[in-house]
Parts: sequence; C-alpha cells; structure tokens
Amino acid sequence: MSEIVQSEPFVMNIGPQHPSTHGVFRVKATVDGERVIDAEMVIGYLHRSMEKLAEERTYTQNIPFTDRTDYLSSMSNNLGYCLAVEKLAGIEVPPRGQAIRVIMAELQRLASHCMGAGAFANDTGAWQTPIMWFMREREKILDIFEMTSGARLTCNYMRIGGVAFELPEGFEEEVRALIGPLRQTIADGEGLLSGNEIFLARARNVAVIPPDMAVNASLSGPMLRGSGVAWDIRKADPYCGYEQYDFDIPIGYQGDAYDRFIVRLEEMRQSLRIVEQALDGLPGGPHSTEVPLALRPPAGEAYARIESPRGELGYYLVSDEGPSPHRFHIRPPSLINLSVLKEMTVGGSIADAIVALGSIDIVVGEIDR
Amino acid sequence: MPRVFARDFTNGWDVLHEYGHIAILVIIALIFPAGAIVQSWAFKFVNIRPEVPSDPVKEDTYECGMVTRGSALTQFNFRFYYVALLFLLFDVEIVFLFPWAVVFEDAGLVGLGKIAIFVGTFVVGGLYAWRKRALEYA
Amino acid sequence: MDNLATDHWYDFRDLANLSRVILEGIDKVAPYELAYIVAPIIGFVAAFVIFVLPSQLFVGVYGERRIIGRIQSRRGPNRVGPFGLLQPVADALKLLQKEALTPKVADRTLMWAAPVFFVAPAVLLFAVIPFGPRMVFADVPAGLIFFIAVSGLPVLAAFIAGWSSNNKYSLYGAMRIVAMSVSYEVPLVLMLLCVVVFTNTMSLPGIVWFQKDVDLWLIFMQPLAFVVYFIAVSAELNRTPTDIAEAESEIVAGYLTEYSGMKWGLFYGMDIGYALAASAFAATIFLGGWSMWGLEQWVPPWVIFIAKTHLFYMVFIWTRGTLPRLRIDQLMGFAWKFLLPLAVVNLFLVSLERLWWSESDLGGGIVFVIAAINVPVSAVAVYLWARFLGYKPERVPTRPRLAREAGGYVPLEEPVIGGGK
Amino acid sequence: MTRWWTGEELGEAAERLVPGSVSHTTETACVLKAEHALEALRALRDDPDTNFQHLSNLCGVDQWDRFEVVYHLQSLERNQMACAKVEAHDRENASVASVVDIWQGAWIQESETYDLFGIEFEGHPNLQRILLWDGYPGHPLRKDFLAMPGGLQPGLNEFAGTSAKPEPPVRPVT
Repeated sequence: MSEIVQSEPFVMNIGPQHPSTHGVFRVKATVDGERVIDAEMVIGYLHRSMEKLAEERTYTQNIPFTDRTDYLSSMSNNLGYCLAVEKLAGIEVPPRGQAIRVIMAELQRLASHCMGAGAFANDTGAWQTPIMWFMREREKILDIFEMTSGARLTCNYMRIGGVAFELPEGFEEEVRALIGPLRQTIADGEGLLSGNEIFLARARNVAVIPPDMAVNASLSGPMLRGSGVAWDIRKADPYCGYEQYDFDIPIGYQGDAYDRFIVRLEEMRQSLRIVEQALDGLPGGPHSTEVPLALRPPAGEAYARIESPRGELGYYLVSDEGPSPHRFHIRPPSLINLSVLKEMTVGGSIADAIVALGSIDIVVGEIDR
Repeated sequence: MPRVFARDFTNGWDVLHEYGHIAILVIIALIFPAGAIVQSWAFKFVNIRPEVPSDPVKEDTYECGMVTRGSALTQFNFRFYYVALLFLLFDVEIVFLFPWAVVFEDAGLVGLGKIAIFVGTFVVGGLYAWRKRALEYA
Repeated sequence: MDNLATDHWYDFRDLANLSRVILEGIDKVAPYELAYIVAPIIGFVAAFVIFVLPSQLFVGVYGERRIIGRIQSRRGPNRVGPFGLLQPVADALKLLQKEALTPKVADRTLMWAAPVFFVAPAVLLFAVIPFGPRMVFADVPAGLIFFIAVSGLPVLAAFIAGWSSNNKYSLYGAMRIVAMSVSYEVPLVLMLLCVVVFTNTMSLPGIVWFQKDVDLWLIFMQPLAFVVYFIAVSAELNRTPTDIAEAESEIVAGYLTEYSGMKWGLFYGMDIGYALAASAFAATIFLGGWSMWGLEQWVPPWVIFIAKTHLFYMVFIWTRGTLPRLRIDQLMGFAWKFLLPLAVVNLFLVSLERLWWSESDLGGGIVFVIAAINVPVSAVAVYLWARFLGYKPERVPTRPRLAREAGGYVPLEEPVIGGGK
Repeated sequence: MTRWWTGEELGEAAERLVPGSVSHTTETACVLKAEHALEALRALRDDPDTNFQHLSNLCGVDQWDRFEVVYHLQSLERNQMACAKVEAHDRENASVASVVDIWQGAWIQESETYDLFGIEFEGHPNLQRILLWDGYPGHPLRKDFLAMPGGLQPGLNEFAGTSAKPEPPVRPVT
C-alpha cells in the first residue's frame, strides 16, 4: 500500500548542529514518513586545508597539524606522520622510543574507543550512562597524557626519530593503576549493553556492510573488522615493533552496527594486553634519535600507514629535497569509512540512520582536515 | 465481598457534587500554568527578563543550523492513518466493555459469552489489519 | 474506616479530619456554597502543596538527577543549597527569567496555549487519587475512566505544540507521540478493564478498599496487567526506553524543539508531574494504595501512599538511566502485536476467574489461589506469545571472533541468527 | 609483513595483464598510461596474483608540469601493497578516468581530489566539490594557489623553477 500512497518527500537535515553528528557534519536525508529514501552527506564545515598549509612548513612544524586532524586520537596521528617522515628520510628509532610510542598509541586507542563506544551507546538512546562510564576512564588516560606531554587532547608528543620527552616519574604506576578499572569498565559496558535486548534490537542487523563491499569501499579499522575481515595493520604490516607483542584481531560476524560495537570493546581489551606487555618489556636507552631541526629528506615519496583507532591512517609525503614537504596527504579513515553512509542508511528509518552514523565513529576534524 | 465505594453515594452525596469540585479544580489548573507564563512574560517590565530585539535568524525555526526552507506542515506518512483507524476501532470497543465490567457479576457466564462474541469481531478486524500489514509503522 | 483513625482534627493519620473541621466551621458562619467552593481549594492546597509539588521538585527533579548521576558515576546537582536541594528552585527561577522565543512561522496562539493545555490535565489527574482512606479530592464513581480520559489530554497538547512550531523535528515528535500514545492506550485500557472486572468497581478508593479487604495487592493477582501498565505508561509518558517523541539523538528534541523559557519549563516540569501521577495511579491500583497490611493504623496512610508512589517512580528513573531507546516501528509493533493480544487473553482469563470466585465457596482465601495461578500463567503466556511471534531466546555472541593473523575475510562457521527483532 | 612492491614489479605485472599499459616506472611507483589505466587497474584488482582489492589511498600530486593521481593498492589476502600513478599533463583541463567502478571507495577520494586539485574524473557518478563550496575560486592544493596572501613565508621555501603566475591572493570572504 505504501508503494501506491506516498507522502511528499521531505528533506530533513541531520546536522550540522545536531546532537548526534559528533561535530559539524550534515546528512541531508530525504525521508518519507520515518523511512530514509535518500541520504547525502555534506562535509567541509571544518575544512582548514591542512594539506596546503603543511606544504609551507618544515617537517617538524607539521606535527602539531596532525594533532588537530583527528583530535580524539592525536597520539596516533603524530605517530603516523612521524613514521612517514622517518620512512622518507630513512631514520631509525631507538627501541625505547618505539616502545613508548606503542604505549601511547594504545592508550590513545583506548581513549578514542571509550569515546566511540560511549557515543554509539548514546546514539542508540542509552541516555548518557555508558558514555559517562567510559568518559570517566578516558579522563584517567588523558591525565596520563597530560603528565607525559603536558597536553590532554592535542599532545604533540611524537617527534621525528622518537618522542619528545622521556617518560615522567611514576608513569608506569599510573598506567598500571589504570588497567584494572578500565577492564572493569569495559566489562560493565558490555554487561549493560551487549546482552541487552533493546540494544540488540536497535543495533543488530542495522547498517549491514557485507565483507566484499567493505573491502571494495576501502573501509578500514573496526568498520572492516566488523564485517569479518581480519585486517589489522599492526599485524599485517607491523610498525614500531608491534610484532613483538601478543594480541588478537577481533572480527565481527555480519558487519552490522552491533558487530562494530563489540569489536571496539574487544579491541580495548587487546590494547590493554599490549600496554601491559610493553610496560613489562620497556627497554632502556635513548628515547629518540637526533634529527636535524631543518630536516631535508632526499627527494622521493613515502606512504606510511598505521592502525589508528578509526582505521588505516596513512600519510603520503612527497619530498623535493626542500625543508617542507612538496605534498602532504592524509588518508583519513573517518572520511573513507563515511563514504558508505548512503548504503548504510537508505531504506532504514531515521533512528537507524543515527545508529549507522554512530557506528562509524567519525571525527569531523579528520574528515574535513 | 469487598465494599464497593469508599463513600456511600446513596446517602445524600450526589455524584455531580464531586464533579463540581473537579470543575473548580479545572479553573485552578488553567490558572496555574497560565499564571506561570504571564509571570514570566511580566518579568520583562521589571527588567528581570532580557528582551533582546528580534532578528530574522533568531525568529527562524531550528533546522540544525541550516536556513529553513519550506514549511514543515506537509502531508505526513499515510501509515499514520492506519494507526488512527485501529485506535478508533479498539477504543470504541473498550468503551462498550466498561459498563459490562461493572455489571459483570449480574451478567454472569452468559454475559461473558456475549462479550466474547463482541470482542471476537474486533479480534477478527485486528487480525485482518495485521494481515494487511497495517501494523507496521514506518 | 472505624479502626483507621479517630475523628479528632489533630489526628494527622487522616488529614481529611482537619479539612472537615475547617469546612464545618465555615458552614456555620457562611452559606453552604462558600464551603463548597473552599473545599476543593483546601484539597488543591493539601494535595499540591503537601504532596505533588514537593515530590515533583525534590524527587522528580532533584532526586532524579541525583540518582541518575549516581548511576552515571557523577555527582549531580550539589551546589545550590544544602546537598544541592534548592537546585529545582533555582531552575524554576532561571526558567522564569528566560526569554521565550516564538518562531515567526509558528502559530503563535497555539504555541503559547499548548503548555497551558499540557499542564492542566496533570493537575486534574490527582483529583481522583486517594491519598488516604478519606483523603480523596473528588470521589467520583468512575474515577478510573476519569483518569484514563484526562491522561489522554496531554498528548493533544503535545501534538499542538509540535504542529504549531512549524518545525520538521517538531512535526516528527508530534506525529510520533500521537501514534505511540494512541497505540499504547489500547492495551493499557484493556488491562485496566481487567482490573475493573476483577474488583468490580471503577472508583479508585473502591479499588484500594478491595485490596485492603482481601489483603492482597492487585500486582500479585494481575501481574500481566501490571507489566503492561508499566510498559504502556512509560511509552505514553516518554520515559527512556520509549522516549522516541523527544529522542534527542534522532529528532533533536521532538515536539519541544522550538520551546524555550517558561513555556519549555512547563513541559519539562509536567513531564515529571505526569510520571508522578502515573506512579500514584500505579500505587493505587496495583500496590494497594495507602493500605499496608495493617501498618496504616500506625503510620499515616498518606505517608505509605507517598512512599509507594516514589518507589514506583524510582523504577522509572532506573529504566531511564540504564536502557537504550527503541525504534518507533518496534514500539508500535510491540503494542499492537504483543501487548494487545495478551491483554485480550488476560481479559478472558480474569473474567473466568472472577466468575469462579463468585460461584465458589472458598471465601477470601481464593485470591491467593488466583495469584498463585496468575503469576505462572502470565509468565507462560508472555513466553508462548513471544515464541509464536518468532522471538527465540537467542544466543547472539556478545564477544567478537578473534583472529591471530591478518589476511582477509574469515568466513563464518555457522550463520548467526537472532537479534534485531 | 606487507610486501611493498617496487615500481618495476608492478610494472611487470601490469604489462603482463594489459600489454602496453605502463608508461614508465620509478623506484616506488609504476606510472600507467592514462588511456589504459582503467583497464590495467581493473586487471590488477581481478588477477589472483596481484589481487589488489583494496584501494588504500588515492590522492593527487601537483608536480608543476603535470598532475599525478596516486593509487595505493593493497591486497588483504596476499598482504601486499603497490603504488600506481596516472599522469595528467594538461593543467587547464586535467582529466583522468575515474576508478569508482573498480573500487567503490574511490568516489569520495576522487571528489576530494577534484575539489582540491581540479582534476576531472571521467565517469565519476557525482563529481562535485565536497570540502569547499561551489563557486570557490581555484583549487587550493595546486602549487600556483598561494595559501598565504602575499606569498611564501620568508626564508623557508623557494619554489625553484616555478611556472606559477603570481595571481592575486584568493581570499573569498563569506
């Protein structure tokens, strides 16, 4: 009957100022009643043209830019960029620097997934409770970042050739004190949501991405793993000595929003395992190699990628032997994960569209750059 | 048997007497929120409430930060009509059931049977609606 | 009523004594009409100043925020006054001072009238609720019908609010709230009909007396009705598992999107008022009202009643703090496909039990037999009907699979079914 | 460990699959001829040896005399990665074939490249500016688009051999 009798199609803006777009981002949804019949994303509200600006600054000066792309995981962004420069210039990082980088990147993944899982629960309507629990733990991680780098959100801690400073006094105790409560919080969040019938009804079989489509659409990170594709750059292409750590890749079953959520929770557990191992085997020695401030890498190009909390974060640098990169390109995982939004939302209801959007775990700073 | 009413309505107390109380309460109930709104409005004369001059952006409807285009008062989805019809069907039925519920004991098993037939017709109607997928909203 | 309270005015176990003394005094010096008009004002003052407003402010606003704060492991309001107790007062003052915007394209008259129409029924709802043995504002014989009828009115006001705002999100909120309350009205009223069949009265004091006389609360005799009432009423009240009409993550604030200042404050405050009224109604119908197996002789019955109301309200707060929100089609399907058939079945079950009661010679003890029958029968009925509708107690894996090595798609050993019902 | 293909390796594979498709190879990348690029990339995706099913990254590079569109291809099953490039020599009407038919994930990156470089992607289903607004003058990531009004930061960089016409700084104010 609804095929015959249709109401007027109705353009409904979800965003840019909307409680669940996680930033200034807009979905222009055409709806018929409660059903979304077309969805178009509009981005660019936060565009700062970092790629252009970076072409006029030195390699070291560009590190703070990377903080501000994905502001929820600045450590990972620093790391990806520094890896790209090191690959371009052929710089080796001492083992201690690598271990510190691993600890920081994994703590950052924990902090980011705390936010992602909590915000997703918020989008399904679990009114603030899970996000508050996760934010409580995230605050502790940010405290550790603050004592290490002096900043909570945009840390700017990684340097080309290592990290900026030596770890502070009492760092290891702080991190070890964090692990137990965080495990408990993950278990709490899982207990509150994973088996909850309402949560299952909202997240299961919603926004399904089959694995072949996930690969074809260049998805990465939890979006790809949620579809059952075992792909983690830490395993596939280890950097910073990830091959020494023992961890597993969590993969989902059918690629729905629920799978992405449980994959994120399990990734947090695995990250805790890595942090523990890295703390146990923290080597001595220098934390960084000496790198000239006005670095002039040889002409060439390098693409380095890491497994950021949102997926494959790649930096593509082209050098023309100048002090600043000839081309500085970020491969933003959020943006490419977002490109399947239409496939995920069309045909579902408005509420499903919100859940689909929440399950991508976007950061608009990274999408627009 | 339990007693039926807290108060004996046959003994001088009229039911309308009680509804009269409710009528007075209706007036109070309307004054109460209207007073709050009027008070809030009147605060601007004693400079407690700010009164910023209006501009087009402020008086626009909220559209997530975009400029609103078109009216929101459009035709809504047809499904809604089904729900309204079903509600009418069942609510009218229930209105007829309430008198029976009060005289239930006098009606006895025979009354129950009659009511079962009555409800049965609506159950058939409901099943038909279910079959026709009228119960699926959105 | 004999053993409950004396008739002395100072017997605060029954505040009706005091009001009777006052009214008799007025009646001696003034015409009867004045006493008649003064009586509801006393009732209003007693019900609202003593019970509803304090409950609403300090349990509904302050308590809710504190308890949800506790659930969310944060503190909640703790700055204004001792323990933050004056926070609701501060909120109310702030709302009074705020400028209330009205969009240009909105229907001004209706938009301003909607909060008034929204609040007025909330006041009326308390008129028929018995706070104590004689403490009822208006003891109408069809109090239950009155309650149902009046509690249907705020939906209309909410719809007016949403429609007159001329905003897309408001329109969605308005349509959703009407669709949902219309759907949940049917099982709700059918279940209350079961209660009427069982107790044979539509007067709320009568229902409380019934429960007192048989020494058993209706929640045990009518567990299914209680569950359905809870679900339906939380749907009608927009409490969290079902707050789709103002789902902030989907349609911003639903029908309240364009409201601000005191207009919004009335909506917000009376949402709590309705929740309180629904809790009071549930305490009356299902939890024995002011009766407590003889305890009401020692403790003032209205204290028992308030305690029960707040107990029920705590469940609302609890669900609000923990549960995610359902989707509208799931909610509507749940009402029509799940609750309504159960209500019809329950109606006939109750009718037969009631007939058996009037025929048999077991006396008052039969209610315990009925309770012993109804509780398992309800559980089985819910289970069977859920199975019939295709719900399987599922084994959805709550942990993802783990892979040791990266290397492309890992096929499923067996398809995972279930969930998303 | 991911096997990173050198340009020669990819060139051999592309030449084997689609003869005559390789223009030249560098140390890291294989430059495909524009007219065969689509065919070659599709073949690289479908061939079981190359199996580049995942388009990791797509971006443009302005090399002053030409635009390069860089494709980072990877295979998840075989865990290998390679870099292919397609060049567009016409600065004014730069155009390459769109690979959206091959990799769905390319569409948003191609849109972005179009937006910031002005490279047309033929066959793209919905090619429009995504980060900047319609009517924005110029394409910011081109080297002749100056980010700073008045030119470069002093002493930092000299764009040796620039062919850029010093146009007035483009700073639209909205």
